[in-house]
Amino acid sequence: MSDTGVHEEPELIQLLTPEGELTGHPDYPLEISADEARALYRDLVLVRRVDSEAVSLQRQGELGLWASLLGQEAAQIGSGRALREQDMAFPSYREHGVAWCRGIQPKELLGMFRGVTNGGWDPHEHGFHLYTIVIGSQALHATGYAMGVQRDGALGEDGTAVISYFGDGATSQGDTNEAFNFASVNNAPVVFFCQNNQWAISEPLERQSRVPIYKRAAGFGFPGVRVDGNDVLAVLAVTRAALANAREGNGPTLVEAFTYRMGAHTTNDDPTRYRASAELDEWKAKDPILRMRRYLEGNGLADEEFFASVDAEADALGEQVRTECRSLPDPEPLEIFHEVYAEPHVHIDRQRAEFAEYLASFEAEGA
Amino acid sequence: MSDTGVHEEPELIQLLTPEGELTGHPDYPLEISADEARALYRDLVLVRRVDSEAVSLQRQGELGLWASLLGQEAAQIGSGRALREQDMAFPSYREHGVAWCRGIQPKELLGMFRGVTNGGWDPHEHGFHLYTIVIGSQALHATGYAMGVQRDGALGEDGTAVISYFGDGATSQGDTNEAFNFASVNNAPVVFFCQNNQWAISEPLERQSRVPIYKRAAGFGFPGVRVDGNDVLAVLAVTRAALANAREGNGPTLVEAFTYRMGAHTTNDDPTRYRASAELDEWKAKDPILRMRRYLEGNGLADEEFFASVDAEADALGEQVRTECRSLPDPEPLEIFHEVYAEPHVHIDRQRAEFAEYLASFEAEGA
Amino acid sequence: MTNLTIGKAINAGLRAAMEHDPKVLVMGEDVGKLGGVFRVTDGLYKDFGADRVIDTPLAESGIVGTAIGMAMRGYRPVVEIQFDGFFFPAANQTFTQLAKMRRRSAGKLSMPVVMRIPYGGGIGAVEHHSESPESYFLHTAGLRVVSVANPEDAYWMIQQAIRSDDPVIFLEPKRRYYEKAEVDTEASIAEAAPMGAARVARPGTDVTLLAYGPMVKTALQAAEADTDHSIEVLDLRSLAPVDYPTVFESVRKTGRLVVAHEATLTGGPGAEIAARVTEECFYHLEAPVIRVAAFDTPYPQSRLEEYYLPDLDRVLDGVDRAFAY
Amino acid sequence: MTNLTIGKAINAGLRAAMEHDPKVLVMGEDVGKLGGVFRVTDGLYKDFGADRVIDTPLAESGIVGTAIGMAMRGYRPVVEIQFDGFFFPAANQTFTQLAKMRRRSAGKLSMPVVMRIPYGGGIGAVEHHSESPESYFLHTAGLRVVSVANPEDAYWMIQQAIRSDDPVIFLEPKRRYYEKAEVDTEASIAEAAPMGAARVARPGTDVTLLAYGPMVKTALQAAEADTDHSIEVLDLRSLAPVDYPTVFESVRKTGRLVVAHEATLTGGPGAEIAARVTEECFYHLEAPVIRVAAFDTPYPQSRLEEYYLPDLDRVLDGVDRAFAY
Ligand SMILES: Cc1ncc(C[n+]2csc(CCOP(=O)(O)OP(=O)(O)O)c2C)c(N)n1
Ligand SMILES: Cc1ncc(C[n+]2csc(CCOP(=O)(O)OP(=O)(O)O)c2C)c(N)n1
Ligand SMILES: [Mg+2]
Ligand SMILES: [Mg+2]
Repeated sequence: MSDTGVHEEPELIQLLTPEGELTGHPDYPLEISADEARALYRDLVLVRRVDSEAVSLQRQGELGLWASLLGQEAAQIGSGRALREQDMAFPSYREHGVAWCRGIQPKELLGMFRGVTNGGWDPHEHGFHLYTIVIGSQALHATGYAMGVQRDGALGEDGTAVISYFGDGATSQGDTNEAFNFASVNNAPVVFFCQNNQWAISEPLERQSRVPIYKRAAGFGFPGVRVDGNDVLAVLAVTRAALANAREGNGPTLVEAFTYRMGAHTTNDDPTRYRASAELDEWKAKDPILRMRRYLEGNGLADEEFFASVDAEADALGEQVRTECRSLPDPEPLEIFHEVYAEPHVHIDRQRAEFAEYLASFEAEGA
Repeated sequence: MSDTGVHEEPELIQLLTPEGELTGHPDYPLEISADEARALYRDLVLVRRVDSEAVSLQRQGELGLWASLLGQEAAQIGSGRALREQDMAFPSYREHGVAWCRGIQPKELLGMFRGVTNGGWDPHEHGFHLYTIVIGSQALHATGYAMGVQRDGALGEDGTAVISYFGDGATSQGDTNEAFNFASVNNAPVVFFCQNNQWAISEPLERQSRVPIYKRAAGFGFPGVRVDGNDVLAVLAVTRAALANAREGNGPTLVEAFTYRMGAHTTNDDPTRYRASAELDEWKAKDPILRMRRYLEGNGLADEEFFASVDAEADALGEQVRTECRSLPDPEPLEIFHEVYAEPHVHIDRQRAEFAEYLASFEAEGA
Repeated sequence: MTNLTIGKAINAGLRAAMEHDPKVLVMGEDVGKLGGVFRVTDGLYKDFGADRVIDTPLAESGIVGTAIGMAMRGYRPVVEIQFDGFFFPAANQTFTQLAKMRRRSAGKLSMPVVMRIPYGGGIGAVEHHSESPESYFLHTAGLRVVSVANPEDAYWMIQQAIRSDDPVIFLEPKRRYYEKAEVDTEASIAEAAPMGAARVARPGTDVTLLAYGPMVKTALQAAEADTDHSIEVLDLRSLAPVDYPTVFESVRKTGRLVVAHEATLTGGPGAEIAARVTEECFYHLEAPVIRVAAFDTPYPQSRLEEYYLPDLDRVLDGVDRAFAY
Repeated sequence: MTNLTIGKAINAGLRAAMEHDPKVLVMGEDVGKLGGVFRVTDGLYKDFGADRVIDTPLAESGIVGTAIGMAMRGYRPVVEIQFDGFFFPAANQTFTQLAKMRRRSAGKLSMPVVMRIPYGGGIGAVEHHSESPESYFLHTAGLRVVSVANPEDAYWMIQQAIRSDDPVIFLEPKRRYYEKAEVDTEASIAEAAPMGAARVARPGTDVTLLAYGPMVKTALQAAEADTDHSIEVLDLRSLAPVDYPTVFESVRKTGRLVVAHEATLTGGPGAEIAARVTEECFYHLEAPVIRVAAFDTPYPQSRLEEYYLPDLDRVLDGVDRAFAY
């Protein structure tokens, strides 16, 4: 057989070791100022706080569900900060860190998991699509959007790039593979960003693929790269390069961010049923925040005061998230009928009217 | 980027040049007797004749449609003859040559295109599933069947292998890619046999993939190989090796048979609308039958008498096909209700009874 | 006035829409150089180029999924599904994404996507080429579903569908593609009958015979053939939403309703229409609503389709049944 | 007698089926070690191993497509679709392949595949986790569709479904998974009520209230609450085919029918039932068949589901409407 499918251990692009040592990478030079490094650290800490608050809020019954990003902060902040304003991101349902980078307020995310909206933000305003729950679907939306960008002639150095997020499990879905193919044959300006967090609920990576995920790209005719997903600098550099490549008309790239889901799949899940705690311990040593802190400390880029101020900011943000969540107003019953159609729809209008009358009949009774 | 997706010109496994010279290939040694070589030639000629008769029958209004295999005889006979009795093949809708190898009578195929059946043969009896028209669907059936073979413990040297046929266009379909993945992670004993005939109706290969199709396999973690699909010996050797590999528990292989659809997509199609005749001329020089004839002649493996006898046999077969086609009985109207369900179904039984009564009312009127 | 077939009228309508709005795109399998297997997109590739007439990879989910993305970028994609039976790989993108996107986004995203589907039987085809999947669509909130029965509607309704900011499933009666009639292509779209309105195709007084798409012609033939009853034929045109005022008015006048369609009986469009009409016209009905539909079996091999599909005789039998009460 | 929840009863039924026939397999996402997100396959992986309890890749079309292949090889796969809303990627394999395979092959191939789907709303979930897709299935010829409403049926019907040589869509009312009752698991399957039979869940004389799956409990509560009318509650159990003799008998007795379901109104199961009942019981009906269903909108964000789903009040309102004629 001309191609055996057996590969050497894949290269993992890393700029920062777990010990916080900046090693750099010849293919991904990254110039980063102290300010920028501190800003990334701050992002990491704040999104982790939003996330842990949300987990608590769910436990308190304030949210129906929450999908925690714990452990994936660097993958999300690194890629999110690589985006430019005009770019468009298509998230899955766990991209709270990317949302943060795109200026989505935490309460908007909470609103969805509380059940007061299906995601209340304006995707156009933020360059951030709504969360997509049906696995894989958004990879095609991203590709189509990118084909639109091509048609707008919005490529070039200041052009628009598109990014689609999904998990390791999602790579098994037909839609994801169709998206790879549509993007490839159309040379669409889209980056496929796979957060390989090693698990799809209870199923380990081996149930989804028997080779590293980034290898999938070559079979569709475009480059794939595996980056240390717990290294925010490496993710930033690799994603930036992939976006630049897309922007300049060189087509798609698959970025596999090698990371770990440190929490449960969602607040409904109990990972002790299917995975060993030793695995978690191993990954704790690679924690994305710790690593960045070591880097800042080790290179004298931040002092205790800085870290204390970030922690204080996190506390305040946590407080804000709790308050905002609790005060999210419930939707009005008649909102059921809102925006089902863009144009008048006799049938929906009538159902709405009848239901309004029905509801009013209770008020009348009550009065 | 660690993998650029840019590849050198792919190797094409070939044992027999278009001029009929046997070159052999180090990875695919093939011992073939004169008898076997003549038998393959005979197969090629006879299935081409069945095919051309079917095209004529369609023109005469005897068939609703026909999907011609013209040009793909070697890909089908080579792979079909590589199968063992216990093996199971999952065809698309153009595999008349494989059907031939599996002992399906031409009239069974004609019956489907005439509209008297949806494919009348017993898939179990022939190790040949019914034709599947919804592109890509059968690749999953083949994979599931192969997973069943695994569970039966029917692997090993005398074990069972499964083969799934599909076209270049089908590689774009989500189902085909899901099949690659299911087969890979389960290490299922299935060979994916893609006849890349360069066209999916009017769409050239470039609309389906920007890299050679066999490369897709590596991205899913199993071997892929491109074989000269107009070289019956190469196809036989390569498919045999892939089947043996599957049989012995080494999992799937993707075989890309590089060939050409010399006719229209189906009898409904008009290829002059979308492709240049020069392309056809080029491929005529690589005709699978001509090549085999040159080989037999050049090596003194067959004489004029043999070729004349095959031609005579083809004439007789053509005659038989015409006669059998014309005498295929129309199904009874009440067959509409047959075998919709395995077990009694009150609703269908009632519809059948009412329709029988309705039909009888006309006879009564007529009488 | 131009004499056009239904197929050519859709083609002319697509052309008019593309000329009118540069954001209109056509995409699907073989829609480019070939002009589609039914030639409905004939000539568009030549005149509008590969950027606006896109030959896609062979993947229906991919087609609808990328169309959604293009709509988000401000385009108005007209997607062709090559045959009814090949819609199903796109079911997820259609039902969970396209149909729900507007409400999911609280109106921030519009989905002006038209999905053209040649549908229905009667052309002697092999399996999966003769399906009538309209029930799956009309049960799905967020979609509009229309079907056309004549060249005039074909020409205008495709343009109306494209101008709609809602996703529209546009069902083309493939066995009627070659039916011809005069179309005033110079008229203004503003004057065309609205896409959502049913049409009295032939007035009558004794019984209402409701059909859409390919069955409208059969219904008209039935009205012609039945010399015992004055049959009012309604061409539904829009299956979701249904123009019930027009339907109720007719049924209240005639007191009897027969619904004919090629979709299978159980859970077919006739079920919903029967339920609604019975609810609203309960005291006007002299007989239950009679449904004439395909049997509840898979579409059979083509040599049986003449028995499977409701034909003139079965429609007339349905009318007779309505008078048996 | 064992006290079982609906979820545990299905689990016990699956176990019994796997013990009874080594060809029975369970497959789906997370059905192995985790035991499924609702724990319905809990313990099966441990006791039957990875060859019979298969954690599949995350791809519904792949799950159903490979199950078809396994059925061809003589296995009896029980497929789990994790949530109702994730059925749609498998629509092609289900509708064009699974449902049609037997007739396509003129009976040479059987498809003893069960597709288990936790369905319906009321659990405060995010989008796509509360759908009621039963109409898509019951309109598709070749499938059988059932739903269960109590532990007894859950235990026996899953076993009956697995023994059936037809593909069965097995709809599990997820918000009722934790409802408990006694089940005689020692009884014989031969004595269990047949999978296709409707059941009079509570006898009555004034109006028939028909429900299935999650709405049966609501219907029983309505019967209890309505002291003005004697409500006969029917638990449909099988949605395709429907046990019409039982339905007609009840309606002919009461003269009124209310159908309640969580599926959206238009083209929902109630439409077909209303149409059929009106056809067959035309002169017995004192009022049109009243349907109480979800609105024709996408399933809303969970804070609205109490308004969206037909609840006790809406069912009672439906009953009142039936008496307004
Ligand atoms: C089409 C579909 N099938 C099943 C599910 C249920 N589900 C939700 S998340 C999940 C696992 C996803 O794994 P992965 O893609 O790795 O993303 P992760 O959750 O690890 O971020 C599953 C099976 C779904 N949302 N969509
Ligand atoms: C899902 C689906 N979509 C569309 C079609 C219509 N169709 C029939 S054959 C064909 C092209 C297939 O091309 P390829 O896979 O290369 O096979 P070939 O016909 O060349 O043998 C298309 C689009 C189909 N049969 N199934
Ligand atoms: Mg994951
Ligand atoms: Mg081809």
